[in-house]
Amino acid sequence: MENQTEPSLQLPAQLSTFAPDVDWLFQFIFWVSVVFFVGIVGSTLYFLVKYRRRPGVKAEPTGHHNALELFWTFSPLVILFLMFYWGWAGFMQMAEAPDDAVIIRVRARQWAWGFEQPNGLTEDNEVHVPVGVPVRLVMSSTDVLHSFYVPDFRVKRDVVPGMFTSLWFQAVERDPGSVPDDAETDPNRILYTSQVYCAEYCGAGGAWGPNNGHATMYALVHVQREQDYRAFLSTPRPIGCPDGGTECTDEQHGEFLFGAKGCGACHQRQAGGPQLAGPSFPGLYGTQQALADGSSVTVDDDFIRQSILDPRSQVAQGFSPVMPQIPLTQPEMNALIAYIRSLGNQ
Amino acid sequence: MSDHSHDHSHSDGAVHVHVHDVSLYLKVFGALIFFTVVTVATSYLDIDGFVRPGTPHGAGGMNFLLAMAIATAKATFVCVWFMHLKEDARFNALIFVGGVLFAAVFLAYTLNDTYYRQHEDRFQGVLVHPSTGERAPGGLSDIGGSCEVPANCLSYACQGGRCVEYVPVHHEGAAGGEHGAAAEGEHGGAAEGEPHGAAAEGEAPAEH
Amino acid sequence: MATATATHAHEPDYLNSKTGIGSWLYTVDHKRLGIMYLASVLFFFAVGGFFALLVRAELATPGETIMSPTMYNKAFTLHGAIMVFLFIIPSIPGALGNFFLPIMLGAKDVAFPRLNLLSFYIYVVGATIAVISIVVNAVDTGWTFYTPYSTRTDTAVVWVTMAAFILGFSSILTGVNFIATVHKLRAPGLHWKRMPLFVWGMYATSVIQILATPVLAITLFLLIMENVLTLGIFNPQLGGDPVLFQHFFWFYSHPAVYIMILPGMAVVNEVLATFSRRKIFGYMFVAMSSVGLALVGFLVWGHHMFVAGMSEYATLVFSGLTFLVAIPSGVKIFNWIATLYKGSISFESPMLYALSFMVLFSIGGLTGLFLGTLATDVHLHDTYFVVAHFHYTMVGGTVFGFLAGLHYWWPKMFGRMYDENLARVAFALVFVGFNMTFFTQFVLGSQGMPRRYYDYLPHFQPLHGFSSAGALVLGVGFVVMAFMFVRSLTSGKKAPPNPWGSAGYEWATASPPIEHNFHEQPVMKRGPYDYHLATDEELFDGFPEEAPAASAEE
Amino acid sequence: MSAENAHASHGPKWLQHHFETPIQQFESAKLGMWVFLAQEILFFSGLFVAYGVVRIEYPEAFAAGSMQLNKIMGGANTIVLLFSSLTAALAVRSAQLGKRDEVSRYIVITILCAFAFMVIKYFEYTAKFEHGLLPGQYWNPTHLVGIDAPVEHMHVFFGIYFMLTGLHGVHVLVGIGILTWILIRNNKGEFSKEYWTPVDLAALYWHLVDLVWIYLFPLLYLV
Repeated sequence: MENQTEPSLQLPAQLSTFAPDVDWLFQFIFWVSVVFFVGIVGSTLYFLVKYRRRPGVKAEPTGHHNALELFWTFSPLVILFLMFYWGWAGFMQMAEAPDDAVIIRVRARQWAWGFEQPNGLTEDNEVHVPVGVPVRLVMSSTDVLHSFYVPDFRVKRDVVPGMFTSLWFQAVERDPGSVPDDAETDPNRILYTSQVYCAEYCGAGGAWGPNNGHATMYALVHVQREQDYRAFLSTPRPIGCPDGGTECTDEQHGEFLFGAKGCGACHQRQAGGPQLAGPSFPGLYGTQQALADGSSVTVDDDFIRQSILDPRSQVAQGFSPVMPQIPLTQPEMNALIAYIRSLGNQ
Repeated sequence: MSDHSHDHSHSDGAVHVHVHDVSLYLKVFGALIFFTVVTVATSYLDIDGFVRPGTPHGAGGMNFLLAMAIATAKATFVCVWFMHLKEDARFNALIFVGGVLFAAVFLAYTLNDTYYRQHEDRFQGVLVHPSTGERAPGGLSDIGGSCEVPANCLSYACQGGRCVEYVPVHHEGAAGGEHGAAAEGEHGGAAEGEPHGAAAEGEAPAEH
Repeated sequence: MATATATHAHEPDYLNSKTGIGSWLYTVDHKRLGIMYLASVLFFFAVGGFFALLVRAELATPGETIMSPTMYNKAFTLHGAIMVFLFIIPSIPGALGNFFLPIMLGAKDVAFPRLNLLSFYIYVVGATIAVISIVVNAVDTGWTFYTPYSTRTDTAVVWVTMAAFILGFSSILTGVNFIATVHKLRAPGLHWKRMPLFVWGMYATSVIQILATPVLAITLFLLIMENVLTLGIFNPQLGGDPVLFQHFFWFYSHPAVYIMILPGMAVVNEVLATFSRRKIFGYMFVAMSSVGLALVGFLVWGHHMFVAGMSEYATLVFSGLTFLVAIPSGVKIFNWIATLYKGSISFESPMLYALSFMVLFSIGGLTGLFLGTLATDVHLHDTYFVVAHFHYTMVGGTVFGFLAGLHYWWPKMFGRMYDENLARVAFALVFVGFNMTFFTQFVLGSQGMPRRYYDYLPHFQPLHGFSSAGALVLGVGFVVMAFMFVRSLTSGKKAPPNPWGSAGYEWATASPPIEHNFHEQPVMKRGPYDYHLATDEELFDGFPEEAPAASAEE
Repeated sequence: MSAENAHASHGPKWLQHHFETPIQQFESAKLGMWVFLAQEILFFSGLFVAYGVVRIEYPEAFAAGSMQLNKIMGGANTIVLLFSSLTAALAVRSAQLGKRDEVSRYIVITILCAFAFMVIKYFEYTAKFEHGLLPGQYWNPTHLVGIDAPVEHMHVFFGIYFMLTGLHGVHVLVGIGILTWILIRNNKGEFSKEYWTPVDLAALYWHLVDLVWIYLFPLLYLV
């Protein structure tokens, strides 16, 4: 079936191979419903007008009509069975990924998505996928239930802590032919970007902001030509900077990471802002921190590193040991430490 | 209206029941004790090994089935005689059996889901990643305690009490060191993050 | 059936037979308990509605509008939990059922009047704990209390689940009472095939309350213990299975939606029959469809979990069985339409609510097809489409049914009429406001707007704004209605025993009924909808003493 | 009877005003009780489902956990409960015959058995507490039978064990209360050959407590 690549009034754009089938079924049910609804409301209105109370006209006693009863009891079963069967067939298609699918590992946490490409490349809150190739996501959550939902692809699957769940899709081109087949390979060329939502309620942080609650646990799927995607995987990634650039100091890179990794969900970085679930950072660096076990320690680079590597080893007094371990490369670790240090000097 | 009180059979409106002999109750009690002794005795027998030699004790489910069959027999005795379902209104028996039936539906469907979760897709609903052996994070807490992070360890993962160099794909990044209410007690379960899900209870003997 | 109102006109009614606060607090009279339930559920309806308005106000614009995300999460959770546990579930059975079920059966009271009082006080205790919990720290888990979020949040989950746990027992005891009453206290001549369909609906509801609510109790008990003792059954961090919690929860909560909708349908039967002067078409089919819904409703709970990580076999079974639920619902709708055929239809406010029930419930039911179908459910699950769907069944269904019943039986309960014109204005506002609020949400959902979102992307703004405006209209409608009812209590015209000219049994007693409902044990000689067998005196819609014909005392 | 007036003389004083005849009251009460028992089954069913699911997920932990329980104590408790069920049934029989003293005697024996059950349960619980065989974060095994080291997820077994036996124990305590109340009413002479419904209902409840244990015992202790 042809993909409708622009959103309609009812449904989002059809950008995966599942979408046309799902939408066809949606439309089928929709029109069946419309027919039934018009029938129900139409006949009701007709009777209401025709048999409205008139002086001297009595209601006719109700008779029996078992054949009619049996007819409307059992005849809808045919349509219902069709819906069930088509729905199930479509669902089974979604349930069984092809063996050759590109496997991307997804780690959900409150309130950010981490993606790991097959070659180990990690991305935060965005993921690059090839067009026209089946992609399987193997998903896990470190804390509570989440749900990975891409309306454009018509896929959704809960992400459950303590077990793996999986979904797959095959993205289609939005605008076939817009990029010629012989166009040069470009790791930065993106055909289109689709929105990822978290569809299972997962709480909220104290302050409102990006990646700070169920409602802002967004991510983006960047769809690329396969050769561009391959190139993207093998190209070293520039570091992220707050202004979207690729050149910046360690502190600025750390600031970017602080947002991208969702640290702000628990750690306050505005001086004078409300206390969140974890220690606030302004003015923290260099002070003595009392620990839950009664000892105390100076907040220095080593302490911060230790706390990120193994969050439960040195829990600050008055806080719960709720911090997850978050994967960082060595440069990222250094950048974050530099950023936290810079906050401490404010 | 068969169950209605204004029925002809009770025209005087008084309650009439048939009173059983004491000996009946004693016989039922004797049977219950007999079954109890049998079920305890059979629990020492290795029926699975007897039916299919080589099966570990309890693994074949035969002991389980036998014990449940005996329990059901005992329950039937209690219901029919002690609770007088035999001569009580049929509808009361129906209510009771109906209750059991709905409990059975609840049990059957839920077990069906648990049992078949990864049958269609080996990545679906599994606790251990089928390709990498990674244990799903967010699950049973790491009881290995905290890592002594050596100064030269610049990677991020603390697994089973050791600081492990982070190697993508083959090791779980965010595994281990879970948190939340569970973490406060730091008990239970095995060290997490061991490849291929080896439930390495022995890794953390100090806790027990 | 024997009506003796005229000859005993001076016996005090149930409201005046005893006085003093103690006569209410210790009453075992099902009618007084019904009134006390009514007052309680209406109070919580107002509280739940207040939270709903807060939620819609926050969503009127993107970003932070009037409250913080944590406040918002608490607001929508409290809206859901209060509406479900404190309003909808006890509304029709507790208030209207308690009042009218024994009267319709020609009984003096329910089978276990003291149990009935106990059940009310359990409700009061549960409600009190719920209110305390709001003061303590509220709760932000959503009314579904999914683990492991509910084992991790620092809000008052234990308090709220404790409240719901206790409220469950109130529901169970009411169910026990109704089942025994229906079986054993029917008046002579009132055999099963003559039983009012409202009673059939209550009976089916009670069956579900008995079989499903205990599972809620054990679920919430285990959840409380999971929080207090760290059991490791539901909490994955201790080796538990979060999907198992969902099984537990929905084993109750899916049947619970039939606890909510069946009473609504039950009321609509009575109202449709009365205002079209006709027996409900296919009486036995309608009665059996209630029982059928009650039983099949137990087999489909998994359709809340299609994408939750359940096995494919389970989705297959649950989806297949889910479609069976459409059958009894459809049977009811078709039979109601057939009831109108060749009737003599008038359009007082109860009938307006009953007719809009048919329309709105049809929308709610038909959109359920999208959600029962596996492939489309994957897209629509946990979006606003679901929100709209269940509001069309729960509000468009149950609340409209409840309002139909409230308008219909108001004169009987309080002995006073209300201002019909004002009632119609309120109806129009509620009907329009409801559709503005929730029809929009179908579109939002199918476009991919997930539910329980504090914020949304800019392109959803127009629809969200429109929906919030609708909520305002809906709120105004309810305020008008409240005003109308209060005015009826203070200055309403005195109501005759049978203001609608109904053939139903409950209209044969005085308005309001006397303490023991009937002066003499009634004997049912015709069905409650047999208009062609009823005498003119029975159908007379004024005071019997004003009746033109001489009293036709049997 | 249709003409019978509600306010006229209304039979014996134990016949409540809204019932017409003793049999109507008796049958209503019985029906209500059975409905309540059905509710109890569904209440316990949740625990059995949890048991089943966790057992499928962690069979080794269940085998190891079961080994820690004392079959002798469990068996003794089974026999105590079965005996109390017998005396409860005999109490009903005596009530049907209107023998008030016998009813009291049987109920006293039933209550004593219930206490015996709770005492044995107390010793079992104390042992588990001492050995640290507790759910979740309190899990701290110091003494294990039949295995060298704790099996992973064993604490979940004890979570379920304490929930099942604990809720059952609560039912036993409630049963003691109900039986005591029946005993007091019996001694006051409220029951007779014509009216013994409350004795019957209390016994029905007590048999249900027994029924649940009949399944708990093999599930937890034996298999």
